[in-house]
Amino acid sequence: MLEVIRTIPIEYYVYLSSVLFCIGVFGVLVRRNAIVVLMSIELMLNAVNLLLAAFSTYLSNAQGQIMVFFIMVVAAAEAAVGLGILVMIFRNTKSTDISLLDRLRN
Amino acid sequence: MKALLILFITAIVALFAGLTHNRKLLQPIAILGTALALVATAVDMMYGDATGWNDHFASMMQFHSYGLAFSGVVLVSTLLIMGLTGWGFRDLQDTLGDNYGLFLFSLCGALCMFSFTNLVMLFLGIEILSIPLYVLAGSRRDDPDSNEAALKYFLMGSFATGILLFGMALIYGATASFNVKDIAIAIIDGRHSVGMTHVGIILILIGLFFKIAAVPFHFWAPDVYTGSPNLVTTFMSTVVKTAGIAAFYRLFALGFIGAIEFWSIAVAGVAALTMIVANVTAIFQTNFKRMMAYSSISHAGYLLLAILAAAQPGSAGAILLYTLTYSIATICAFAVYMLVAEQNNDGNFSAFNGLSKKEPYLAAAMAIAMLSLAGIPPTAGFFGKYFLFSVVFDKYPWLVVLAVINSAVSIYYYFKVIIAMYFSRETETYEVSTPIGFRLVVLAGLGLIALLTLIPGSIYGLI
Amino acid sequence: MNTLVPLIPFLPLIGFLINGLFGKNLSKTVVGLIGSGTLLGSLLLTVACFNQVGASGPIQSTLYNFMSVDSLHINFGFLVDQLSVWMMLIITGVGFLIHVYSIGYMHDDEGFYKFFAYLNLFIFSMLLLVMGDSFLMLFFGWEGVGLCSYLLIGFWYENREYGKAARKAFIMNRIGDLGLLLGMFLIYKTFGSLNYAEVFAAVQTVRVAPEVYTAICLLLFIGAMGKSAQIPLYTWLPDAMAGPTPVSALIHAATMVTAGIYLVARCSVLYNLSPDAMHFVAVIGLVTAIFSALIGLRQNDIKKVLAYSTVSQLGLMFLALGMGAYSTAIFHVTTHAFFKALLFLSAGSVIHGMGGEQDIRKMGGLRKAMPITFWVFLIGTFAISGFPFLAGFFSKDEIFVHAFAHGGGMWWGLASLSAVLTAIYMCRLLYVTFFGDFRGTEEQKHHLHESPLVMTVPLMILAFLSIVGGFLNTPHFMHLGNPQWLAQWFAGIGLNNAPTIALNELHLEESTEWSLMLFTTGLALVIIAALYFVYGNRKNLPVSDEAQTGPSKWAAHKFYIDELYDFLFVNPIEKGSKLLHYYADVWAIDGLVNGIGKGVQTIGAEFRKLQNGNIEYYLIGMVAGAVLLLLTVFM
Amino acid sequence: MSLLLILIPLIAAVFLLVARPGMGRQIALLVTLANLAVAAYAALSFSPGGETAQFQFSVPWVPSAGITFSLGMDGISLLLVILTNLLAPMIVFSSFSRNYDSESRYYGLVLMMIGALNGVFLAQDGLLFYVFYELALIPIYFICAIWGGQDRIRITTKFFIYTFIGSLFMLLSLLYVYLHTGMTTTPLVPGGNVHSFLWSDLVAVQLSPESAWWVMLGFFLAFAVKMPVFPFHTWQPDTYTNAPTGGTMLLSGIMLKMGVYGVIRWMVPLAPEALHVWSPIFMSLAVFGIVYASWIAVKQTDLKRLVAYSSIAHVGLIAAGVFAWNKAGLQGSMLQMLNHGINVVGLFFVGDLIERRLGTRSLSEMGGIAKSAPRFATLFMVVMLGSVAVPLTNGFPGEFLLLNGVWNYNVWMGAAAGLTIIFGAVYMLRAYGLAMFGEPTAETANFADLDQRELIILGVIAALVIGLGFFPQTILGLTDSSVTRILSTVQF
Amino acid sequence: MTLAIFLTLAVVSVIFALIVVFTKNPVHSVLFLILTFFTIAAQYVLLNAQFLAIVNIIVYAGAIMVLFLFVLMLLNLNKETEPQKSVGWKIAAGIASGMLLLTLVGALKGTVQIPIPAESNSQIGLVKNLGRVLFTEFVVPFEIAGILFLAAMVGAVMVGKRDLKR
Repeated sequence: MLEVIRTIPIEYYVYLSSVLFCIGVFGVLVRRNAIVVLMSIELMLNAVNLLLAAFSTYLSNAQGQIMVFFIMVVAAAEAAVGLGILVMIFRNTKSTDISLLDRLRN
Repeated sequence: MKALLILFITAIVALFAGLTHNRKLLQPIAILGTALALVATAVDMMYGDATGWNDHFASMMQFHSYGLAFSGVVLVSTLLIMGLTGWGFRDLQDTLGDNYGLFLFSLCGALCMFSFTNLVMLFLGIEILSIPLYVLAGSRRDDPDSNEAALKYFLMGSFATGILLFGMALIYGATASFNVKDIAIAIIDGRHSVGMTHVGIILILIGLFFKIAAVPFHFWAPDVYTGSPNLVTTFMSTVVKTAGIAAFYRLFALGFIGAIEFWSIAVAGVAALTMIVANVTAIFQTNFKRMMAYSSISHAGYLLLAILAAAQPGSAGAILLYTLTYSIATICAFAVYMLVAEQNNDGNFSAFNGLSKKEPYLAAAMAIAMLSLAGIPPTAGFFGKYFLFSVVFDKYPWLVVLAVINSAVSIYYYFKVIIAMYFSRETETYEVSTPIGFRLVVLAGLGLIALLTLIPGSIYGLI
Repeated sequence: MNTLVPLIPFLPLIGFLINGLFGKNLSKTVVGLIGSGTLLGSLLLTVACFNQVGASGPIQSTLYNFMSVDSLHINFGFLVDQLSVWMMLIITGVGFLIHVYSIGYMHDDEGFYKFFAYLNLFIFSMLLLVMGDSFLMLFFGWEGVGLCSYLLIGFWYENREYGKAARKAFIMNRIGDLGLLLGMFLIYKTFGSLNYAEVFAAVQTVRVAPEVYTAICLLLFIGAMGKSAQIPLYTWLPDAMAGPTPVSALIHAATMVTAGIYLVARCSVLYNLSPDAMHFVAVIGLVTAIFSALIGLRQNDIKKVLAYSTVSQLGLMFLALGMGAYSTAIFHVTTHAFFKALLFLSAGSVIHGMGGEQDIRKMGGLRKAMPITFWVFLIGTFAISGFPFLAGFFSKDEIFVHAFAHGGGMWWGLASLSAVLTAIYMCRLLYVTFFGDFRGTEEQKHHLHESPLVMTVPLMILAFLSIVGGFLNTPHFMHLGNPQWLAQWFAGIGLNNAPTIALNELHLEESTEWSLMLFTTGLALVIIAALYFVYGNRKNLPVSDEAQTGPSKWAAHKFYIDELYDFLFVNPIEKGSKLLHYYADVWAIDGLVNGIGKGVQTIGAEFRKLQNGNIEYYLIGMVAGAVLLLLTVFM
Repeated sequence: MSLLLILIPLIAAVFLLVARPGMGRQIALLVTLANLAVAAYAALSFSPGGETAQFQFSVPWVPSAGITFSLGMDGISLLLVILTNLLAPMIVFSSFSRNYDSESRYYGLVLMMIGALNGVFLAQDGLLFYVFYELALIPIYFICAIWGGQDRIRITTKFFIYTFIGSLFMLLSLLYVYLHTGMTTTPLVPGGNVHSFLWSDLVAVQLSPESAWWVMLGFFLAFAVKMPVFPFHTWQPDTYTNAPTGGTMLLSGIMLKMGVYGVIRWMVPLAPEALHVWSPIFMSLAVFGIVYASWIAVKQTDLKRLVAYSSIAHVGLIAAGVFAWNKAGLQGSMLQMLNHGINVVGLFFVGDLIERRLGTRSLSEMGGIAKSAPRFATLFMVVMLGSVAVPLTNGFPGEFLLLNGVWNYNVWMGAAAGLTIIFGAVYMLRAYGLAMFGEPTAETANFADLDQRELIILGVIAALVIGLGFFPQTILGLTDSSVTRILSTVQF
Repeated sequence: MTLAIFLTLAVVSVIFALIVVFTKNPVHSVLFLILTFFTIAAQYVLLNAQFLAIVNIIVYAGAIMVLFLFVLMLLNLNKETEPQKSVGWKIAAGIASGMLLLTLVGALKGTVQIPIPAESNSQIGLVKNLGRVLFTEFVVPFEIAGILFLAAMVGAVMVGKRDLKR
């Protein structure tokens, strides 16, 4: 029995990751630079990873950590594609400011 | 699984064929691959064992009538869409192979979403479906609209993914498993921490609501639909919608059925909101594509009704029939729209003025498609709506009344097209030339609609 | 015989079809012959019927089952009993004469064939009315004659005024018809049938509250009011004079307008059970008689005068009915048919001679120009004024006697007042028209001529009838001829034995009756004489309507009743129609419907603003939605 | 036989719409005549006293949901089938007078409509009924919106949505009753036992009063809009005025009978438990509508609009007779549905004829036509009398029975409804007078009299007006036993 | 002791995360995000998921963040040029995410009790174990992830391509 499990209630991990997750959300909402927004999303994903890892340890069940791998996979893929799109847009508009994107509306 | 493999291989073949210089082959390859996948699905459907839970794929996926049937729906849709690509991709020659490849990849994702038995597979499926679409939305790289669509879709999509994942993590924590079956058992037996389950369910709901574009998670849809290339929009509004709702139903009917009392509140509310907002907003659109975007949102609203009836028998069949009729009608409509709009660079309803005189058959096809989308008897769309309403009427009469009123409202905007085509006396001067591919697709689409009108039961009773 | 009975109405129908369909291509003589010939045929058949009825009671004849809905079985069948056969005689007889007359009168009209077609159609409907064996059959004829009068009043349709008059007649009749219809419903509801025989049989067995009988009788009477031009539904009859004169004679004097009398007489069984209704009928009749006579005093259109006199005579008939003196009423119907037809036709002859002029102030001294017409008109006038031993003398006198017996002095006084007034305006008419010297234009004087034989012969026949008609039913106390013959004839079907008041139980001393008769007769003679000195010579002619003052002005303007009706009913309905259309229908209801659509669109415009293309808004919207959904966890 | 009535026109319609042959009108006329022949044969071989529906045709449609493609006719259906197929040739034939562009399309749509209408009257299955009910809406929408008048698009769209909303509520009601039918195991669904949409099964359902209340409301909304009953009528005058005459004839002559038929066949038998609660309201609406509409008609100057309002009044009376739900009322409504169809088609034909000659529908610009066109004047008169319900024309027996039915339901309503015979005379005679009487104007002076075709059409109509006026029993006999049977589904 | 470590790590990671969000300069954001990832990796270690910690550092801090940095440099956004949102907007965003946090925590509070097995093996976080699970139970998603990567790669290449037209 790990002393983590003994000493730290699982709630703490839940709260911590919730806080991190919401900070990420806040970042997404508040930043105008698409790249930073993307980073905030990565932060959200990490919060999820932390939670999964914690659960997997507490449940002594490996699935959680496996899931973390897949999330990393997806994060990487998304980062690649997302940055690609950013570059493409920057090429056209010379900006990564998402507030300027409102050609499509109504 | 066969279909999945066939599609994957076809995609790779298409990629390589794209590198070579004989691009003429691409469309035939894609069509052939999709057709083969369809055949494979049909074969599984007929001869594969469709009994109980089988763990052929390490309890990750399970190809039974449900998944196979929906695979059939999206494969048919894709087949029709592939028929349009020949002319639709005419100015994407440099990335032609990639385009085909990405279409097929995201189709693979859709197939995963129909047959998952594990949240991991659901998650991967959603991502495989989405990531190629982020790119495809922006596949007209020099078109700012396309770019904007891509970025909006990508940012909001990955944001939604984050929420979805948080939900999955909580569910895992609550039930100690990603396996849908175990989750279901845990919830039914009450061996789970209710709070975490409920929060998890809500967060997963949000992720899926985003995928099927339900209010208030629909904001991406109109913009992305409008900005994306027409074919991609067609694909999104048919395949993605189908995949989203099918996965939704599968997860909630298999996994979370034990908590239906809890989540049906949220779903009912969102369904009502979706129907109202989408239909009412669509009234004001002047651009056909945008109108179709809102219409697809409203259809998501109707489909959510079936989720509410997840416990009822026949609800799956209702979704199946609905998605099929909806997809076919949408594809027909978009086929005609592409011809008209891209040939005179005008996406507004006025572009259709007097089409009935110049191209009576296209006009007729469009009209029938619109009637079917509006769910007016005896078009197939009516039966879709009918079965949907009939399964949920017992539990949620007020929602059905709302849906009924909304579908009456929807007539108003669907008929704008018909009015333009048939009743407006002033006619545009452009000429419409119809490639053979489009003729075939439209014809096939009409044929299917007619068939579904005659024997809707055969689909409804399939699962 | 029974098999031949249907022929009586259908012969004129055949005439109508032939003239209506092919008349255009037939010569006027042929048309005239067909028109009158068919009618002559039914006249002869009627006579035959008359004999048989006299010999062996009523004749029943059924053609086919018109309709039967659960307990309601209506046959297209005829019932020929004493009452109906008598009416048939009047209709076919007088009708035939008028047909013949019309051949001459309408000779120069291009609508000749149409005119005869309509006349035949009218006879057909009128015969249905009196011959039908059920209330519904009666209703067929009832509305049919209304239709024909509409067609014939509007015969010269180029004139919009005539069209209006025709419409007025039809609609006023319809108002009455509604009453009749509802009455029929009530009868059906009460007695479970509409067939005379069954209903009157059921009256004996079915026991219902007397109010029901009163209701039935009043509803039926509303119908009678419309058809027989009683207050308040009388105003159409004077306007109906727009039609050709033979029409006025046939429809608006001799036959159609007496349908109301027939109806009440037919339902005597019901009326006898409801004294209130009887009383009401009597009052209406009396008031109408006096009121219209007053108006008649100051009319200068020869036909209008006759029209108002008709109204007042009908009033007298209803007075008689109101006292249960059914046979008396029918008797007066008969004599009235004779002399009023005579008067109208001779008036027609005058108008014919004057080339269409109808204003008596432009006439005068016509007796030299058209002697026959003058003499027959004279006879008619005297007959209606109650000159001894002429038709009107007997029939009216009977009515007065009943008035005295029923209501006492007051009723008798008022009734004879109306008689006095009648005498006054009729003589005024006679003298102003035929005496003094001619006041028309030159070419009128020129054109002035006696009418051809085809017109004058019927006049003479009618004149003869007006002289002898009274002897059908002489009072029992002056023992000449066959006293009370007609009364006995009707007694055969139980008319005239109303429990309340009936001739036989009438306890009047013969001396009283004599004195009453002598008084009225004397009065009539005095008036006839006196009026000659007032109007006989060329002085004090009737002045123009404008110049008139006081009561006579009111009378000349018909007491402004038409204006009153316009003010009370016509204008409100027409204005209301417009208002209802614009405000209620278009503005309110349709506005609401469209408003809902507009509302949805406005909401759409608002929702549209949410989609402002700015991704941060979308994201924050999603987060807000997420929060809302999470709140459901706490529920 | 039942199937033929539907298939002949539908197939012909598809042929006309797809192949667009040159001689569309002739084909259409032939097809309608063929249909008339079939209908006549059905009427002759129909046994009036027969139990339940005859000429049954029934195949499973969606066995897994208990939906059957089931046709058949009892007296009531037969009557309406006769009406439909009797008017169809006249409507088609009368359209010959106008030259519509792309006419094969026009006639194709008309035929489609005819087929759908037959379907509505023959359907023995709830969903089938609904499907035909809507299918009838689509062609008429196109007819009105393509060949209609000035403001056609707005008006027809409004008409479509309005009626569609109504019928959707009917669908809900049907659905509710359907979901309460007993589970019947069908050989068609192996092992599965399903609800049933068959009329016989739906009628068997016993609903609780409050649910019946809702069900009846749903039905009423659909049928009230279709008939239309006050206050759901406002789409009608505009639509009638704007539609091409053929369309107006279809709408007023046949289509609004769908509403009445629906009430008789579906609304009351399926939710009889609520009739006594609803009928006072329905009755007062209907009766009020009669007075209201005929009052408005009094001052209309547009001939078509006037006929439209008069039609609202007449249908209001029919509706009142039905809601009264007694023998006289129902039989009267049967008779009157047929007669109103004939008369209103005649009236609209007359209106169209005048409009073609003078280029106007405004009564104020007419007058004196009788002088220049006596034949026309006579036949118009006959038709007019028919709709004024003068005895011995077809209008009378029906109106008599209807008023009697309403009177039996409630004396005062009967009296109020009776006002229609006065108002009817007022506005009809006014219209006739303004149009035909008076001095001819410059235009009307050389108003051509009827040509061969018009003479045939109006002649036939006039003949029907008189004939049915003399022999109403021929019609009443057909429907008598069926009406009794329907009546027996409700016990007060 | 462990609790102390946990709390310090938690506080630090939260602070770093906040800096990531609030700092004006994108480059600083990247750097602080990397630091945040390190703290999280430390948490993994604490949770006895060493392999996860390694991978986290390698993949995230190593690969992904470098990619971000690279793009930032490429588009030279590395100065404080990023236009800021209005204060009102920031407050709105703060309220929104704050509400989200509140509802999340509020909903989860007190309900978090998970079935902790009596004897938990501390080996699950080790490569050997993870590998076994990954290649037996999770082999299908593992393969499927290949499709994902391929798709992502193709997509990235495709959007990255310069147009032939230009």
